[in-house]
Amino acid sequence: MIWEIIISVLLVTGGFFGLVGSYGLVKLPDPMTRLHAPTKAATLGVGATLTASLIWFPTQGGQSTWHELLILLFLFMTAPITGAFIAKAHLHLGWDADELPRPEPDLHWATFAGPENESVLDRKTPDE
Amino acid sequence: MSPALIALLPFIGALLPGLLIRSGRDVAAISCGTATFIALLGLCLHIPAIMAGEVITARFEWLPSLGMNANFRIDGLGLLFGILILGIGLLIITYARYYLSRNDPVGLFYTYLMLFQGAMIGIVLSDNILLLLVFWELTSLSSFLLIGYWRHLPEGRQGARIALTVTALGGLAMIAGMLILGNIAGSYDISDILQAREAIQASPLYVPALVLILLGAFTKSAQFPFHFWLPHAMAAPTPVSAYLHSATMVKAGLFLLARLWPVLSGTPEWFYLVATTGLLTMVSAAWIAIFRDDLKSLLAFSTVSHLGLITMLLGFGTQGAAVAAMFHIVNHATFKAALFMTAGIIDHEAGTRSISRLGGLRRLMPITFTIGTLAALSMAGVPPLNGFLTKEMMLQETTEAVWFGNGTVLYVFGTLGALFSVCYSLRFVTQVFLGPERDDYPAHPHDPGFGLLVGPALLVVLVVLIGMFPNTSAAWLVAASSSAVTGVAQDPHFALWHGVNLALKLSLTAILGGLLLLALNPGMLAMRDAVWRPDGKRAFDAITRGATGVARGFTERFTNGSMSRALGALSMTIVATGLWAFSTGRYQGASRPMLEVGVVPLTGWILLMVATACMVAFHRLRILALVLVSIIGLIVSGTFIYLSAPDLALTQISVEVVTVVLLLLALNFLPKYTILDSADRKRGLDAFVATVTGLGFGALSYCIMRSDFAFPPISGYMLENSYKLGGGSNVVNVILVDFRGYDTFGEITVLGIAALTIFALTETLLAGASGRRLRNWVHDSLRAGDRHPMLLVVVTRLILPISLVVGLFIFLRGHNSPGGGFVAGLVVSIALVSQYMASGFSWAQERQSINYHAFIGAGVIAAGITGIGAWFAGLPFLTSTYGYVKLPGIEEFELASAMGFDLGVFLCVVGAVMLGLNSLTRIARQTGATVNLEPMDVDPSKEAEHR
Amino acid sequence: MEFLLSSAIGVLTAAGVYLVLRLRTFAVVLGTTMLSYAINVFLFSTGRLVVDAPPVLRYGAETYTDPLPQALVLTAIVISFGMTAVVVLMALGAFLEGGDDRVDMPRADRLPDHRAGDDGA
Amino acid sequence: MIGYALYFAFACFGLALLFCLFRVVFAPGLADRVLALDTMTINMIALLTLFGIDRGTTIYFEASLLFAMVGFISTVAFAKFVLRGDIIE
Amino acid sequence: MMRRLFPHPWLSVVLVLTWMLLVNRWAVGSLLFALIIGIVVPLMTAPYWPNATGYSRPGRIPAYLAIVIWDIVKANFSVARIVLFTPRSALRPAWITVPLELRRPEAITALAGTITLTPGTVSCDLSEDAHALLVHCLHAPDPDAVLDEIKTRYEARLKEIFE
Amino acid sequence: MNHLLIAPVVLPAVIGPLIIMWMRNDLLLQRVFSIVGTALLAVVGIYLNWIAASGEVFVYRLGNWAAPFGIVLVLDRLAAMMVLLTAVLALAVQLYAVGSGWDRKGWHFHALWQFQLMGICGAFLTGDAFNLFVFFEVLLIASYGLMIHGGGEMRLRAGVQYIAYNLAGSTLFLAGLGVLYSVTGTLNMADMAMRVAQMPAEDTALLRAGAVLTMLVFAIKAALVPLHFWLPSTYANAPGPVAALFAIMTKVGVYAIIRFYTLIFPQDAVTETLLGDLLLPAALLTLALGQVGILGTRHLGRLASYAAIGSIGTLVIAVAQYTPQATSAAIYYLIHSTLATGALFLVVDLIGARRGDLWLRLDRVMPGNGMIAALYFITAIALVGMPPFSGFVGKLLVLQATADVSWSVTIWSVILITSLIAIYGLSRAGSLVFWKCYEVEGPDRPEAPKDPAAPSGPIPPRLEPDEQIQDLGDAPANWLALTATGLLLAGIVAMTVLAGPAVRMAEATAQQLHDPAVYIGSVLQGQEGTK
Ligand code: NA
Ligand code: NA
Repeated sequence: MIWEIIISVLLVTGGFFGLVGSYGLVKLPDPMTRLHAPTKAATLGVGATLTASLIWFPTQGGQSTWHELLILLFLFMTAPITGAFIAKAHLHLGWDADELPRPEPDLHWATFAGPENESVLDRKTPDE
Repeated sequence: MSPALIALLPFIGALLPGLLIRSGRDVAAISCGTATFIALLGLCLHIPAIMAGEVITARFEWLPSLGMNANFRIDGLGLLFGILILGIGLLIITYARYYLSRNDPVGLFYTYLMLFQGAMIGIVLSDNILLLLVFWELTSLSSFLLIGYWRHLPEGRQGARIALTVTALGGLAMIAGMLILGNIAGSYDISDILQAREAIQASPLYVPALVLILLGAFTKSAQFPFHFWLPHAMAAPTPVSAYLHSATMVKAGLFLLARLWPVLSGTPEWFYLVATTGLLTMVSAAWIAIFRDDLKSLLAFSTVSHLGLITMLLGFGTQGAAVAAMFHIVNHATFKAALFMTAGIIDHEAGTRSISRLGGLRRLMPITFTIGTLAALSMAGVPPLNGFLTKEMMLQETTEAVWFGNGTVLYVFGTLGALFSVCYSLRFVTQVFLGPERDDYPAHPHDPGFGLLVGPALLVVLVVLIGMFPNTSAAWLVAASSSAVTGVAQDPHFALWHGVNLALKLSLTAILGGLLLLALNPGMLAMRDAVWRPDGKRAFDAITRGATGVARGFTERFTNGSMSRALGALSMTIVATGLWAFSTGRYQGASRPMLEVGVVPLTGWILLMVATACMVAFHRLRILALVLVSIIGLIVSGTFIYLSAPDLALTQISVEVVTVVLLLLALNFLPKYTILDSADRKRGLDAFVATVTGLGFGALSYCIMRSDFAFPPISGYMLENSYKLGGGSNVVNVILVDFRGYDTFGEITVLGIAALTIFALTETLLAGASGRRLRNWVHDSLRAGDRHPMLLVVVTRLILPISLVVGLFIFLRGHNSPGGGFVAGLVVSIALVSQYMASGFSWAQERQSINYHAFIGAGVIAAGITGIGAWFAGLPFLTSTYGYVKLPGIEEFELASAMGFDLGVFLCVVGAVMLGLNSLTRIARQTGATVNLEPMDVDPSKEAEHR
Repeated sequence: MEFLLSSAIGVLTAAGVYLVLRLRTFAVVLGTTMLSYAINVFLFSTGRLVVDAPPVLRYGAETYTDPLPQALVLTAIVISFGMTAVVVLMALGAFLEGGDDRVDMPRADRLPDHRAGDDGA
Repeated sequence: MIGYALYFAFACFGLALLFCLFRVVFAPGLADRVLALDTMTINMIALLTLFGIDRGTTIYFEASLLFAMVGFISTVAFAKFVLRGDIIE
Repeated sequence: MMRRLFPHPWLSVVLVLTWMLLVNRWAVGSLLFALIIGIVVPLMTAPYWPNATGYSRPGRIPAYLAIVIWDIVKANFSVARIVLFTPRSALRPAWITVPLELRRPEAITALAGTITLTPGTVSCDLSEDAHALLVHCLHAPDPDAVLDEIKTRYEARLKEIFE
Repeated sequence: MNHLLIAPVVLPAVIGPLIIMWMRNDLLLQRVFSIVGTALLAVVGIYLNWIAASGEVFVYRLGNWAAPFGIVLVLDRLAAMMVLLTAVLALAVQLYAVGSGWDRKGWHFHALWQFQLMGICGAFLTGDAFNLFVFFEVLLIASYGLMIHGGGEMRLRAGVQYIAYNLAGSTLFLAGLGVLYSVTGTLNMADMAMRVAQMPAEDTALLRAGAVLTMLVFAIKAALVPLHFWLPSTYANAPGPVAALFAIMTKVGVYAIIRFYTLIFPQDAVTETLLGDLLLPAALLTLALGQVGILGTRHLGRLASYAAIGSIGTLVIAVAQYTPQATSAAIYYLIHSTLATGALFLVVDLIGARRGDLWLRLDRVMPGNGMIAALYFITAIALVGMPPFSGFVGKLLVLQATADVSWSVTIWSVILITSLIAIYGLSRAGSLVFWKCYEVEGPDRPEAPKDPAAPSGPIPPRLEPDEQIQDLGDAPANWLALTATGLLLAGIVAMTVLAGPAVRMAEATAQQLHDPAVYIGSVLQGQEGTK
């Protein structure tokens, strides 16, 4: 019974946060803020759901599984990377380097750095 | 000598000049002449037997089930034609030796000539109409080659094509006619057909067969309105004209009429078709001949005219006419060949064949003059030459025949033809030889050497001999041949003088009229030029040009390189035929209950619908389209899971990510947006096609899902025996690696080949124009910094070994749970790809000492070896066995030999995916990307060490 | 459920057909991808639909879905993957060589660029 | 009780998927769409887990694992494409 | 010997654990097999791990993880509140530059990950020289406080663990 | 069980990977290995024909599974003949590829060649409908690789179309198979035939739809109108020897039509005359379109392509009749047209290598004009069905077989009239290419040097890949290329001279096809020792 309650709570929590995460995706005003909603809300959403499953199988389902843990690990490991990459993509597409604080006066953020970061027009084309 | 051998000898002769192509004119002529002579000798040896009424046959089975056999026969008709073909052939071979220039490819000429000779002999000796057809068409082909022999002359090429096309037209019609004839007679052997007169003439197919066969005969014999090809064939070297277009080939049609005379003639259809055509041809061609300026052209039309005469005689269907026809064949061959050779000599010596540039050659070329005049007079029907004899016979026959109830029309026209004939014959004599000598011949005319003269001289001797002594010189041959034609023993007697009868009067009229006409000729020429007249060549050109134009338009229209049209046609064909097939059958109606729909499937459905619709709407934004593809793939995978197909879901989702990576790699070099370049109307039409196809497919699948199997599916057995006999509890996997392992074997081969193709293509691209273009590539978008972001490098570095473990797990448990070699391979590939994406290609590549070619090869071989392994147990390819391997203390595995197969799958998948991606990456590197030596762009820890 | 799935198949097919009828290679590739989704689901559905009865043998389980179409679809997925990879690369190659990504064959494939001596052979 | 909780969660994640789809379709830029795709994958994983509980079977877990892995790779690939054009360099 | 056999012992541990979680069977046989994997796979992937990995104080990892998990839960509630109830106009997003003391890539990655997973912050980018982290805050009326929390609550601990 | 039954698949399936693994960089070794492999295949083909001549149907049960459950290979007369035909054509054409130097214009020619053979032989031998799909895919993907061998814009563009169209075809194949499975519950062709025969009369709609969908797939492969669009550009742009090998590819489609039509959907099954009713008009249109195309095109490669389409038309006219006589005519014609089409593509390639391009327009006299003209002339005669070559025999057989059918007037008219168009078209093209050139240069111009140093033209320049293919440093072996072409023509001559035995064999084959009970019995009965 107690497990049932815990499981139920976890499921409801998971569902709730999953929904909120995606709702945030719709509701929040600009891309950078929208990035926050799913990277976190969804982690807990799916995290709670997986935890519910982790508990459900040994207690209610009569078999033990640990895969949920692995999935969770994987998700938590990768979520920051996807977050950072989407942010970088967004910075690249929608932001100017000057709109951001600089890391140091003469340095750029990695997205804005690099010798290749030139306009197509500037590029020398030797043969044409 | 066997008739077959006689027919074969010219072909053997044809090989010789080909083999001795460099040894000159003499060798070629002698070898061909020898072959011809032997054949002629062989033929003549049969004369006594044939005179005695025998028919010499030789039979070889060739294609008995079709009734096409190499059956030969020599009867009187064959003998007549055989002697003509081989005898004149011998003369032509001699003549050509001296006629052709040293620079001409003489070997080729003789080869063609002998091919033709063989074909002709084949026609006349065939005892099987299908065999006859073979030789018949061969004459068309070899004449094509001979007419076009001087390939630099446009007239030659055009003439050759016209001749080929017209005679091929007839030949094709004749194929049909002969097949019908044979089907009626129940045999294709001429001997049998000749016995089937009643059956043939009673058959409803008699008229079609007759028309088709006549089409063949008339085209070959240049009968009206197909006569126009013959003058254009005169572009051929003169020996060819003399041989093919006067003596032999054009007579093949006559031969055919004569050959089938016993079974086809005697009906009104025959009479009106054949006799009328003959008459028309005789008169019209003679009329045209009067005005020709080119000697050979004049002779050609005269030939057409005389062929018409013979045709008309055969068309009469009476025995007398048949005899006259046979006799005229002999006579015409002698004087016409002589005339052609004369024309050739004049051309050769005077440098022109144009009558308007000739005249007065009598003194310069006395021998030629004599020969030419005698032959021309014979052609004019002047006694006592042989032409006179048959002209009289012809006129006699026309007076006896009745045409649509009219007894005079035939002989009036017959006389008219004879009159024209006199006119052009005398024109040949007077305007070439007589008159004042000129000083503007293109060359210096004089009598040629013996080689060129011997042929025509011999022929003219015959002209005179037959004319004077017809009963001793030629009657036997005419008797033999006309007996063969009529099927009744003939014993004709010929005489120059029959008393003053209608024929003689007509003959006299013709001669006098001809003289008068000759006197009027210049005036008439002007008059004729002023009046429009049909021109066969121009009509032919117009028709062929039109046909070519239509064909081009048609071809351009129906295969215009439009993919969209092709696929649209495919879609509509599928829908139309599918619908037709379905609606003409019976559908039982929905028998299976529907599954309930929960909230999740409904959500999935909405997602899929919306995503698909968006995909179509936004497909021109390519990256968005790819995102949508990923979403659709995700939902499809979810669908598979929901509907009890975990293996499918695993495969689908992992394949899809690799596909997306691949598409992204390609998209880097492709435009990022699709230009809108189809018109609204086309898009509307496409949408219609798409909707109809979608509806059709949806409906089909609905019908299927709602109905039951008509028979228990074989998968029941698989479910039952998968564990028992296959040793695995994941039935899908057991099917893949065991029940249907052979499919999987093919499947991984496909994958391997795909990778090899990609690799090969990449190499080719980089080596060619694309490589240069890539080296000067300008990226079409602004590029961010941070090529190898540190965060990604660190995490993928951790993910790689974990993924390998997961891959191993999925591989090992595949036989019993969802998974298996394929998914495992993809998982490992994806992990490796993530390394590439994070740390850069060169760095990651350096760390794998893997040759993906070898992987693919090893994969296919491993799968193959697992299959072949069974051979050693005496079992078929891919027979698996299994057992549980329990290494003490270690994880217990079920080790099916099928797992070796699965290993092959794994290797192949990894090799193929990686080789494919490698290749794409190579294209990218061609654009001049720098190579990284470190896994990440900046490594702060290293930097600290340096400090 | 059957209706949902068959309508999905229909829509996927229609989308695929519409896209393969476009004039640029990338759209055609997308279209073939859609078609392969459609056909995979279609082929899968010929085993009829069953929820939660995967063809993995378990103790006590009575019903299994038809495993054979699944195996067939697996084969088909793999094959169409290989094909897609090749067509993508070939499209890329054609683009690099030809300079545009049209699907239709240019006129120069069927007609010579000049007509010198073309007629009247 | 678990049943109701389960249905609630099903509904939540189903709805969440629809939200994500909305964002895919109506988005100012590519980054948002990729983000929405990534979120969809995560929601799918949750749905799979719920389905597993609902049916009492663990057979679908590998799929979840793979979804996670694949979602990660495709998100990174898309982002890297936006950033660099070339995803393997 | 041990060094050669286990070039990355922590990785080996992770892999053994992964295998055990995968096979779902805590038997001795499985463990032995897991050990084999723990040896073989790191050896295979060693080329991808050019620099040695190690932890100076691995013992502090669990505590750190506990803090992070707790923060994640907290984060979710706060983000949920913001998503659901904070009106657009009241939202105060902000960029923060976090100068890093950490130098090891693994440590920086861990920090970035933590930041992303915890309250209202996402790590977006590193500086060119990887000496600073760009963080975006969903709602940060006081950015300095956030920076301070990151430095003390996470970076300091990670520095202990890694360096 | 006779393991040599599967040799035509396993042999190339082993040689291909071996080449990839160990001989990637050694062209000489590849050539030797690959040619020996193909020759072995021919030997196996002869053996298979020899055993199949007994009239027995041999079954190879893969994986030792009992018949409808596992995949079977089935060897009957037709399958054996097709395998041998493939091997013979492939061997000659491969010699040509080596002789003309085509095989070193890009990577993996020989490996792909072997895989191509594997796919084709697999398709001929299989007795399983889905396995047929798989081997179709094998042969298709190998053909993609071969088709674009050497690269170049047009070739790649045509390749894209070829693949896209065939992807649609493969999709359709799966759909057809799905429908058939959903009704019959089986994939084994013999089993399917049995079940189709027992199909209740009130439940035929799906089966009919399935039959038609499947047939459409084969029609695509055979390039029947209106599904022929892919062929002209593909074949015209493919490397010469590859196009020549592709002569057998359309025949795979025809083979499948024959197989399914006689075995699974005979006219006494629920499909009635459905298939014949569709095939005949399509075949007539195909013939017309192909022959008209010969006249309508301005490119020799496309001319050969249209000739290939035309020959398919004639062939399928016979197939559609569904009588043993017509089927035997079809089989004879199939062999003939494979050899003749293959030869024509080789001749066209010879011309292309010497002239630089294949447009039908005035050009200089090419080196070796006479020899190539002779080859062209013979091939063209054979193709249009003029005597004395096998085309004539084949045409007569087809005409004879269609003499008494309801459409006979139409069929005869189309065949004969289109023959005339083709004759005109081919003679026009031939005289333009081989004769008209002399008009420009005059008759007395000495012939150009015999052996062209390097045939340029549609062949791209040699490429320099990363891994260097061993440079043999030889000029293309012209004599080998000519000999290889001659070999195919020798085949045509043999088909003519030995028409009697050949037709007898075709008749026996047709008899076997029209009596499927033996086939079905061999597959489904007497399965001792299997699982
Ligand atoms: Na599997
Ligand atoms: Na955070």
